[in-house]
Amino acid sequence: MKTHHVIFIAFGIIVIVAMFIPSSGKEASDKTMAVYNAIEKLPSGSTILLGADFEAANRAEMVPQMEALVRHIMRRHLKIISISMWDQGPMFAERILRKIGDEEGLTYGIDYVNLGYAAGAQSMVRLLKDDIKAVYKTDFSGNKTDDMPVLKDIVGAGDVSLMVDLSDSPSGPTTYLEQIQSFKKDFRLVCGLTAASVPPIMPYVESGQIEGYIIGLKGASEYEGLIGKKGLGTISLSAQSVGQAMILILILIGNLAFLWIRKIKGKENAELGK
Amino acid sequence: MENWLPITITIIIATIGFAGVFSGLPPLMGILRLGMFWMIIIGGVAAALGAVNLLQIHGIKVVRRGSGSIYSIILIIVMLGTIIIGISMSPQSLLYRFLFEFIFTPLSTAIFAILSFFIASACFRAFRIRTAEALVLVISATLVMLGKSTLGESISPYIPKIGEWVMNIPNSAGSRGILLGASLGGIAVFLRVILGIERGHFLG
Amino acid sequence: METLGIWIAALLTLAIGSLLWRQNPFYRLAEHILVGFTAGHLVVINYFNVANFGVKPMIKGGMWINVVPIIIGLLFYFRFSKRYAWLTRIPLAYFFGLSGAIGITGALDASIRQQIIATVKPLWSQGLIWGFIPALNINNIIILFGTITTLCYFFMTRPHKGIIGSSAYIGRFFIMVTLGARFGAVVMSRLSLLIDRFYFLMHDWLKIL
Amino acid sequence: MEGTQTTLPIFVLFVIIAGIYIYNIIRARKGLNVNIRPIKGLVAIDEAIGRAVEMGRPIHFTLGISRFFSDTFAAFAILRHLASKCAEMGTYPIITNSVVTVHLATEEIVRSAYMASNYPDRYRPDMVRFIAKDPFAYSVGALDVMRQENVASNIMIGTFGSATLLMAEGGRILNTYQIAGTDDLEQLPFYFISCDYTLIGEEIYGAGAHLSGDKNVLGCLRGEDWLKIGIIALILTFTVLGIIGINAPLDWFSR
Repeated sequence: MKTHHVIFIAFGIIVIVAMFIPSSGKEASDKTMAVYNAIEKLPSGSTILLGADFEAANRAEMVPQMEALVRHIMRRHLKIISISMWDQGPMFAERILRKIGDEEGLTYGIDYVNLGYAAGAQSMVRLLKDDIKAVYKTDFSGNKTDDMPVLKDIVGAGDVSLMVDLSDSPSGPTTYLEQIQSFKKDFRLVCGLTAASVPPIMPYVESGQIEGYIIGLKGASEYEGLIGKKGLGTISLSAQSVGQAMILILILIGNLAFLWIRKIKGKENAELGK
Repeated sequence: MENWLPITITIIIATIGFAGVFSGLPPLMGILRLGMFWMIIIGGVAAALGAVNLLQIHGIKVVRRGSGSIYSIILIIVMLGTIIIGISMSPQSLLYRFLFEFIFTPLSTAIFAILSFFIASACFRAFRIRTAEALVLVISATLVMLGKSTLGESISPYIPKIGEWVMNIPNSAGSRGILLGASLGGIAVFLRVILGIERGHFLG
Repeated sequence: METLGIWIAALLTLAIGSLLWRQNPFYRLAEHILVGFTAGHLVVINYFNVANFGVKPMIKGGMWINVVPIIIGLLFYFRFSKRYAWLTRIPLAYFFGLSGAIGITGALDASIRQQIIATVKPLWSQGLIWGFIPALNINNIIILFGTITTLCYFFMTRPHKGIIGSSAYIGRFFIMVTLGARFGAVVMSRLSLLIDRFYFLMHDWLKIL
Repeated sequence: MEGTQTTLPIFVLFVIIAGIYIYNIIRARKGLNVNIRPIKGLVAIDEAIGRAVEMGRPIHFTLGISRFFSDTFAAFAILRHLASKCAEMGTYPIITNSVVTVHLATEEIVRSAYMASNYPDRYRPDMVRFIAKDPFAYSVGALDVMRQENVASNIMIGTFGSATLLMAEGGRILNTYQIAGTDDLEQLPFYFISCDYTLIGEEIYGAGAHLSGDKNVLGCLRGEDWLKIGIIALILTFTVLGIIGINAPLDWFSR
């Protein structure tokens, strides 16, 4: 048993215990409200492009966000076209869209569609901008897209009223901005992002290219509060807080211990971490 | 042939691409759109490269019967099993969804989840605030974390606002500098490729 | 079925978690399953793309031109041959040429021009303090100042002396704020995954939460 | 096709950027001397070798999961420098790899560095080892090697993707003197908190080009500096013009 094992065990136990502390959502931040309002204010009958650009590894943050967003969009009876730049996202999109679509009484192919994944990243999105059917000959389940009612009014991805991109890396929103918004200035984008990918995309938010974002589980909990449906986002809040506090305390203790050791053992040994 | 052909192809395609985008001439755009569609097919066909590569590496391990060849056998079985089930029954089938949901997803989430333990350990053992820069890093990280947790809200209602501000203003400024630098660097790499002077991008 | 799945998922989660103690056979088993499935899944999803987007229109709709990208893509597989390995350069050349042109023309606007425009903002707010001092817009000034000094830090061929030196020094602090924000954000992300796994183990599996 | 083509300012921007790069590459190839500013991380690499020599223990070097690209070539230049120093000073470098093609290239680099030194007999084939392809498997395997060989210093040029922290923290637990560098800014904070020295972003290109003297990269770095100055000048000009109330140039640029 070494020092790091002690830290691992202590950290694990504290986070587990913290999960039993009941938590409730607080008011939503400006950026979350921006996402909510963007969807809320769309005229009925509008179509939303939903990007499922995440991998299974990040399902913890992305799935609660996706569930909350899709529920909000479907309650408003807006149409959804779901696409994905990576291969694992459509599996989640398929499950969540079908589940919430059934609950809200919507029909696949008329109110929403999951087009799935296509390779090519940047070039795929650029082609998608002008012509969705040029990329997706079929949807994720293999149905032909030619006569799908949901795609009737929309020719290119640039024509949708709003894009909601759920991405676990900055490259998701960046690609849509570079490949669609660069050529169509009225293309509106809001995002649901893992916490880790928020800082790198902030320049685009500050410049107004991205209207709003939902950050990680915290953002999911805020959104769950807005639409009144509790999920993992809200449940996790206290454990999240305690875990973060624990990290900060560890930095503090580590540094105090370092100073203390340096004081009694002299500088050389402390530098080597002994 | 080995050297001039790839470079020529790159130059021709890049020229069509730039000319099409900058001029917007319909015939060029038509070619470009076909080219972009081909990328989807090429990417799709190339997707099995990783699998073939794994098959090669682990196949050799199995043949040599070195230590750990049992894991290689398992890897190959899982990989081929996934491919056979997925292609014969489709990814929407119950069995495939079961594998995806109860084997693949927990594994890939778990492997990232244990990183939090390593972060905790690194913070304790390695994160020495020796310089003013490290102090700035810690303060910024603290504010961002507290700003996005209920803990920060309960300490003071101003903490979420300060956290938001750090994220929105100084972080945006620094990130924008980095972004501009990186975009320029990316263009430089590409220019070296089409000028035929970037070594090695054809070797990977 | 659901119960079986939860048990399998829980045991696999614990197998990965055992790395925290040390490298062990359970961890290696779980890891190899993960690597195998990831590669397999990519093949499965792309198989249907190639079949539905490329092959079916070719056979049923007579789009025989789709044969070209399929052949170009297949050239990649010559990397496993010593003699014809150079043929992989053809699809790579195609890839670099097209994604370069597409990527750069997109990035020029969203990641360069728009960023320059967004940095140029009024440095004064509307109105005056006490009627005569112009109110500075601190946020816009920080954005302007931070972007410029960060760019200065990345000067490679100019020594950090004089005005570039002081700018670069300040720029390094902006980079540190950025790195701090990224560090904090990654901690949040990883913690979320950990909480998700704990929640799964305690709620779905052990049913104690 | 409406909305497909770009506007004139974008085209002008492209021509200027490409022109400056090409001009500087040509100048550098024609023998213009491009000086890279001093980079502290390079000095630290020499310190790391010194530390390994003093302690009589090996030194570990890795390129992460990077495939052949710009950062890989910068890392190669640093590796060549490291291998020849190790050959001269009689310490034992261990290089672990996760990409087969990179593995073959590093083997060649280390071998040729030893052959070119005064002590070609010090070269041993097991200095360069292939571990695994997957980043997590690679990191765990490389840490095992580092533990068994009891390395004194650990130099990581390149990214490990999400496994970066696993690797960097693992090295820390083994009490190695760590230097890292990457242009993957997502992973940089982890290097920063767990390593003694960190090369930030483009510094690795600078360091690599400085050591290898690659004219093309040097020319590009010079061009990049010009462009950065240009961007700064553009921002300042627009700001000043905005203050005195002239908005026409910015309006044209935003078209």
